[in-house]
Amino acid sequence: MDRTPYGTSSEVRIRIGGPAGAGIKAAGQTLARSFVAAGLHTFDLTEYPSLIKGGHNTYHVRVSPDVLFSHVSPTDVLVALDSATVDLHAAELDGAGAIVFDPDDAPAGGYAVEGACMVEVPLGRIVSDAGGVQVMRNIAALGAVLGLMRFPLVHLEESLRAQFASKDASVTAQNVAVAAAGHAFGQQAACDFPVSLKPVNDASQRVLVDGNEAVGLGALAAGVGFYAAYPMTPASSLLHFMAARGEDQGVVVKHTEDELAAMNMVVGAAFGGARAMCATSGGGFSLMSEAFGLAGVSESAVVVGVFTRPGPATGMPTWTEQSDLRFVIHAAQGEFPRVVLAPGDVTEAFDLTWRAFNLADRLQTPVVILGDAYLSDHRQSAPAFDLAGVTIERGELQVEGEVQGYLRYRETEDGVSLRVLPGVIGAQQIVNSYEHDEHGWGAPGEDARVRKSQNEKRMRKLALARTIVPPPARFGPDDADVSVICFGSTKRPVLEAMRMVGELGISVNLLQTVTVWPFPAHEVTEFIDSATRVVVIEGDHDGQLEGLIREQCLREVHDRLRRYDGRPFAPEQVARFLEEVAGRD
Amino acid sequence: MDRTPYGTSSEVRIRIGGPAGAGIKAAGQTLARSFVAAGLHTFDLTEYPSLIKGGHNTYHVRVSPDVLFSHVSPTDVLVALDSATVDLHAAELDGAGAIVFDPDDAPAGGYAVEGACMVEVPLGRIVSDAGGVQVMRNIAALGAVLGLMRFPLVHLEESLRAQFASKDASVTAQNVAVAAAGHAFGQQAACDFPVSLKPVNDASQRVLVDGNEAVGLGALAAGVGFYAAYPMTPASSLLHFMAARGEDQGVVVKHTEDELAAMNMVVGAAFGGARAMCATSGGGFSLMSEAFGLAGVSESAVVVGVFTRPGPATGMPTWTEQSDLRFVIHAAQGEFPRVVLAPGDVTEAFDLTWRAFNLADRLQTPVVILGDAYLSDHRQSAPAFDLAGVTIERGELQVEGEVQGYLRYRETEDGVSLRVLPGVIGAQQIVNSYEHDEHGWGAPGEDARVRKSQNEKRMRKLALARTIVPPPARFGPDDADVSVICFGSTKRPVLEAMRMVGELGISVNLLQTVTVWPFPAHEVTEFIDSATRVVVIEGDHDGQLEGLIREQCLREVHDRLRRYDGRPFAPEQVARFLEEVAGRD
Amino acid sequence: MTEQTSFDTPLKPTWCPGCGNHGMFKALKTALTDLGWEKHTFAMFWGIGCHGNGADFYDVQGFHALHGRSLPAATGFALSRPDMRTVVIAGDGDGYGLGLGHFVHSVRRNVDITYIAHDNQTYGLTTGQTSPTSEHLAPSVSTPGGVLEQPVNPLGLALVQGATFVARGFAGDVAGLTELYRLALTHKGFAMVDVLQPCVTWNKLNTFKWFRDRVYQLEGSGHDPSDRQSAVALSMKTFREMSCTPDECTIPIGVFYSEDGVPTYQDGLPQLDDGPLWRRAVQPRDVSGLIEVHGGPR
Amino acid sequence: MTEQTSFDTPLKPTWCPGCGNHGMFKALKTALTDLGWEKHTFAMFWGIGCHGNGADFYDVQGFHALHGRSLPAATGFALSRPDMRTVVIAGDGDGYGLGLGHFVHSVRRNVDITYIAHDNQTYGLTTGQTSPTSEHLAPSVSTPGGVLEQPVNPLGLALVQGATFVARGFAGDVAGLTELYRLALTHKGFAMVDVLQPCVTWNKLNTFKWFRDRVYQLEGSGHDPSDRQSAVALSMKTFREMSCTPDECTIPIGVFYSEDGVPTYQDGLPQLDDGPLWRRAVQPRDVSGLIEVHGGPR
Ligand SMILES: Cc1ncc(C[n+]2csc(CCOP(=O)(O)OP(=O)(O)O)c2C)c(N)n1
Ligand SMILES: Cc1ncc(C[n+]2csc(CCOP(=O)(O)OP(=O)(O)O)c2C)c(N)n1
Ligand code: SF4
Ligand code: SF4
Ligand SMILES: [Mg+2]
Ligand SMILES: [Mg+2]
Repeated sequence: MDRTPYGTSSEVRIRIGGPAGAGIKAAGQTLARSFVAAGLHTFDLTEYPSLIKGGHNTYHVRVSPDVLFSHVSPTDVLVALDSATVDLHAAELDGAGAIVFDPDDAPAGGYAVEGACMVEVPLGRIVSDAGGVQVMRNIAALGAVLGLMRFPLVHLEESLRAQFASKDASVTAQNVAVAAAGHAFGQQAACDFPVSLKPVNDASQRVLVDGNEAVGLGALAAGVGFYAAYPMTPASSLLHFMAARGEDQGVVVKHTEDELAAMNMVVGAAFGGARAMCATSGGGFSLMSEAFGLAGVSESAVVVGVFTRPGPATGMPTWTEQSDLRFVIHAAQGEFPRVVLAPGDVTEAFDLTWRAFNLADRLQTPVVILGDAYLSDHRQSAPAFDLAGVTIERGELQVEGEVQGYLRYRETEDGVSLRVLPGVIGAQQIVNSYEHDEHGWGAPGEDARVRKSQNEKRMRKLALARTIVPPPARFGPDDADVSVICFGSTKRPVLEAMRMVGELGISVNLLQTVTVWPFPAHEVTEFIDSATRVVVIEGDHDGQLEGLIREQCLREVHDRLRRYDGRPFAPEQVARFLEEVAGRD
Repeated sequence: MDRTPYGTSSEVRIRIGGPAGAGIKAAGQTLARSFVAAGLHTFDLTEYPSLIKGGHNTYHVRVSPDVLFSHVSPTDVLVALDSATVDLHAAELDGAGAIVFDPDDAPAGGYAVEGACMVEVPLGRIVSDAGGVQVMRNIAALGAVLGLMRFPLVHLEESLRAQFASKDASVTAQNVAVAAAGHAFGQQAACDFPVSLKPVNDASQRVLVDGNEAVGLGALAAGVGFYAAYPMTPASSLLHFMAARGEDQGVVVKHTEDELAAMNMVVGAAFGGARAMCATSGGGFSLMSEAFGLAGVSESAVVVGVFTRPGPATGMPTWTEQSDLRFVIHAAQGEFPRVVLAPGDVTEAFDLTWRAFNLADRLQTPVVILGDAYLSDHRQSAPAFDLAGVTIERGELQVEGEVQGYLRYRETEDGVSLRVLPGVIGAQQIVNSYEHDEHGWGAPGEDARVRKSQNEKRMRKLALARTIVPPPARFGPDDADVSVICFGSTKRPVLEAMRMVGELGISVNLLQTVTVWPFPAHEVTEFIDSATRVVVIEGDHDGQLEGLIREQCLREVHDRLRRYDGRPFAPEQVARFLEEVAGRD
Repeated sequence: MTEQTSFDTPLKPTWCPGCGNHGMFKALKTALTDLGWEKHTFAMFWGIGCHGNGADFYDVQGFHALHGRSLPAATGFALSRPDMRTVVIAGDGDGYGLGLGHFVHSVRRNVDITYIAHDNQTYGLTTGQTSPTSEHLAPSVSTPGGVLEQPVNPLGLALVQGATFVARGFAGDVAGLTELYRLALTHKGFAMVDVLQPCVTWNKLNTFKWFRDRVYQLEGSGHDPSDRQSAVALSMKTFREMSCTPDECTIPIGVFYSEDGVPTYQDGLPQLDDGPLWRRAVQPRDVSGLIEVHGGPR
Repeated sequence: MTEQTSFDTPLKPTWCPGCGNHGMFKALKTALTDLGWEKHTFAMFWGIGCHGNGADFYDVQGFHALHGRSLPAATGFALSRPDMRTVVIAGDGDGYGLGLGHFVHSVRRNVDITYIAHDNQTYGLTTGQTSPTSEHLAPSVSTPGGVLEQPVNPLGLALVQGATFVARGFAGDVAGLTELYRLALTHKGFAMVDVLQPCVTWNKLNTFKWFRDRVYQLEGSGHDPSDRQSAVALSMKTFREMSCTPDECTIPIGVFYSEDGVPTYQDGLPQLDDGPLWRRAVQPRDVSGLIEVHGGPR
């Protein structure tokens, strides 16, 4: 466990642990929702092995009146729904904080934890008294946590009412009763609690979502009409999100027989003019890669979510990594223009997703949203999404009417040809997986000149892409002791670490390559050239981002931090690294 | 058509053209075989569209007493089996040389070609007179070509006898008669033929093979036991080659239902201890990529041939390109060690293939043989393969007996663990697509430390690979006016071009990256640093090799030549480029 | 603007002279013309193979998909374009090898698509390798010792998966084939026509003559196309005995099974009630009701 | 050295309490023990899913393959190790969704493999999405409005493709299942056992009780397991009517079809006559006879 010297003075960190199947994540999310409803910020982290039951699950949440960028390692309140939780996590308390537990779970003689304030709550009995079922023990525990923190119960009550709105009224009543009883028990505890959190009344508008929900909302806002997927952790929850809303929102959501079907269906739906998307993890993307290339050569506007988990092959389904970067940039035989966007948090996940559809339509080529389990799975409070900012730009597209002398792949200056949908009178065309001529016919595409000019036509769209893709994001001062380059969700612990080392007087700035392809070589080169010490922080073994920087910018960096054990960077780990780099002569 | 100032004084270039289905390639290969049997060198190039019939096919062959590196553009004798051949190719003769044609094919009024010597041969009539079928017209034409060249008929006769050995004796007799009649006609022609070729009696031992045959022989020599493939141009002929020999050679050759099955079967066969291989083109490799990663994480010794054709997607099935370089280096989710070998000619195709099996076994990881249609399809005379040099190194492998306390993925210094095959008593193990512990169990693989150390263990094999993979090949003087870097089959036209510009007094040297992964960064950097002007020549649009050089060596090159119209580089084109670069201040 | 009525493009078919594909080409163009299908009312999809080369020859609104993947591409289209019809042209290698999973899943989906297989029992385009429907023990360049597998039984597979229209045609019977196409094109639901298509270049066993000696019309033979079980039996008989002599066995062509009124996949999608799905992307969708917003002015 | 006889590893099964996988685990260990199969005489392959988690629990020589690809991996093994037997454990999502093509092709190959499907009609490991065998119209997180497809009929597919051993088991009948396993393991050729395996966590419809109310043993029911046609009919009846009430229908378990003496794929490979194929790679193969050498001293 990380012991951190970095100040985290105004926040409370709660960990709930228990056996798989005990509803740990749902309980945690209910708690987080209560805090956000009370005007606070939260960031949660759920860890679970790739097993349904029998494994140990935990949910960790930070709560603070300040904006939070990432998870952190320490815990202030440990909620133990089994004794394993105490064994595994008591050390995180580091001699302070509280443990909420059910004496019935504890070993004979009780837990031997030093320093922590032990809060005995008869969770099982509370549930039985309220006539509830044992899975409600976690609700009692939530009440106890709030009581212990001297935090009002009302927001939790509201959260429970919302959560069980569709269930029988008695279920809600039982849950509320159980929470209240837990609250009362917690209030009796006389722990010397370091931080006192209070509801904030004038809080700005905010949402509590995970990355997949943010992507799903972005896709819906963008007018997605067809979504196809084969379940694969950590992308499955996006399928569930879309499936739950498909009928109401007029989206055809197809759980396909495999990932090959998903990607090919999406290309077919794009041919029909629907805004079409699929999402998967790296393994599914491997199976999609041929059809991904099909989208490239056929100039199909499709959006593909690739949410990385550690590989290779089945790898570590429920953990995180950033190791698919080069794969998505080079996937599929041959060469074609593509755009790869890597959101770093839920706000970017929403924005980049709707923008991805515009880019795909304007460029008539596949756009990848490259995420990872750390982005997909964990909820974070964030400013309410800018719904009014969403635009729909479908580029060169004719959906109705008629056309004459139509050439699907007409060679143009910027490489983009007018797309006329099937159904338009006169729109005879062959959208083709073969190389082809301007009409789309395959045989003439074998001519060397036709091949060359169609190949160049497609590639010109990459030049166009450079002018319209989102630029890198910059954080921190212009001049800094250490300059960081990262992509995707690693942005989160880096920002958190920047705050941590900032308190020690170390200045750090950050360039996040929001678009990773086409690579923003110009901006990255400038950033490196104006920096004192540049480090690359990325969640892989091989240094794929660093390789891109070397290739595209011909620049060496000062140092690097990589992680490839399935876990996201802890901000404390990043802070230590930055401190160390800053301290070098 | 290229008009070349470069000297090619001692050779004859013959092109046979006709409709698809007329047996152009077979006829050409018979002719080439005759010349090689006569002690000469040949290099052929077959071009055909992706159609069975109805397209225009041509076969081009160079014949010379000197070693030949590649095809060239000009033609001295054009054999026209239809009038389209004259229309399309007469310009190659550039006002000299001869056209062999059947007057029955010619338009009314005959062909209007200036300068060429028109050799009328009544091919159809010759065939009818001999009682043969019309597809034999090409044999009559071969005879005529030899007659025209005043070249003896005997080697062609022998070739025909060998080719039809399995057929009815009357078929052979007819073919021989037809060839003789053609020869007589050719001899009557009074063309002013520039080069006089004679059989060479003391020629060294040589073979006449294409790249796929060379790969197949290499695999057989290496003791391949299992070969699986789904047909895909240009890899299909390797499947045919293996299938034809499978039963005799004790190789199970499986035409599978798809490429996913092929790759997964190969991994399964490797688990059983067979030397196992599959081959395909880029599209099939897309479908294989998930299982390719499986080979990586499960530490399976497999060999995969990827023979590129122009992409993306279906692309241009019967043409060539080098655009899958980065794809094979980065294919599949996650990170794992792999070796990518890129043979530049048939000799290397043989050598690198058997070596690939040794590397796969010693490293217990997938090894790719990256070729292309230009290597796969065209026959070249080459020194007889060094069969005595073939070795079998199976690395850390126990095939029989028993074992105790076995750990399939034991962590070792160089990352290689003892492989004990199923069937050995006590060899319980799980070869796993999940991350795993030393035994191979998946659940413990989710532990951060286990993941990290297994990941690093696998990656250490890449360091080992660097010490045992074939080094780059160097050609030409140490100091040169222009220094070229290339990989794979582009070596051929570059070597030919070096000879061409050498005659103009321009010195060129070449570094061929035989192993493209792990990239020979050290040697390439040294080469660049000691060169005057470095150029990269590669058959793609994006400059993938140049990108690797930039990434791995942090070096910029002086200039570049790329080709991406489906055709291999013509040596004349390369020579012009080298001349131009050498002439710069 | 009136549409051109010919379904020919300027590109002449490059299929080998005598190939069964020519008859299939003719039959389909005739069926489309007979039915009066205008070119903007349907889309065609092809896999990769000789059959797929047809993409250059039909003047339509079409999509030349990947080898083995025409069905999923067509399904994506069909499920987003309720205003159009969808026709898929597949090969036996393409559709029953690589694409077999998609085929079976499409059947059980009863997606409203017409599926035509050019079943030449060989890989035509890639020079005559064994195909999934090659005869048991037939030799080829990829299986010189003969295919060890039983051939795929596409009709049987479809039938046991609840297919609603299953037919077999013969490229040598253009009139009968045209009629089968008409039925398939107008069937609501997944309609498959497996067409025996002699490949004159590579398949020297299953020639026009070979088929002519064996085929008979199901119509009038007493077969009841509403009887799924006997259709299955028929499919199994022929699939196991194709290499038999004309005396030993015959090959039925015509409609094996046809059932009306089974809901299609599209019928289960109210999302399609108001037309093509590109209509969803005219204005940004208002998602404010889909996300809970906390705090701020209410 | 004598082999350890227990098939348990130190890792305790993590399947949910009450899951049908426990009974299947027990039945297979018992069958292996009863048959006296030593651990070095067979290899086991798993797909990815809850079923596949068993790879950690059986102490064997095994291979935990990709999702949906256990059959091809196992086939590669089986075709290069004639000295060993091969057992494949698949899931319904794994084997009949993603892997459906491999399944059908393996059947027609009659490759000598025992194939056991943990058919829980759901994606257990990935939290309960629809599977290819989910009931028509059953809702799930991936199909909240209900599955629009007909379920896959794995037994029917196998039967029309010429399968030589087709059985259905029930995880709640461990004794019967053990017997089916014994038969399948000793069958020469592709032997499939589709096992109804209640998933107590996600599948709230097809529970132990639900099955107990419906299953009946084929043995003694008058079914003739050498009659392929009636086996097909049986498979179709049950596959289309599974959601019916116990009065309306029953679900047969036991051997649907069994046929001995059909050559296996391996039987067609003389390459395997002299044992495992690693023997080919002991010495370099002499290929001098395979390549024509011109010129030089003869
Ligand atoms: C993924 C992939 N694998 C292989 C190929 C090569 N290929 C093209 S067509 C074909 C087989 C053609 O056979 P079939 O589908 O029966 O069509 P036919 O030519 O007989 O009409 C193959 C193997 C390909 N294009 N893509
Ligand atoms: C290519 C690929 N796609 C998706 C997944 C994710 N995945 C793992 S198991 C599974 C489904 C499991 O269902 P089933 O095969 O029925 O097994 P069960 O868990 O029910 O035993 C999925 C979709 C994967 N591992 N690989
Ligand atoms: S190869 Fe066969 S299928 Fe292809 S066009 Fe020729 S005859 Fe027809
Ligand atoms: S989720 Fe279902 S199938 Fe998986 S272990 Fe639990 S009960 Fe069994
Ligand atoms: Mg075919
Ligand atoms: Mg399942």
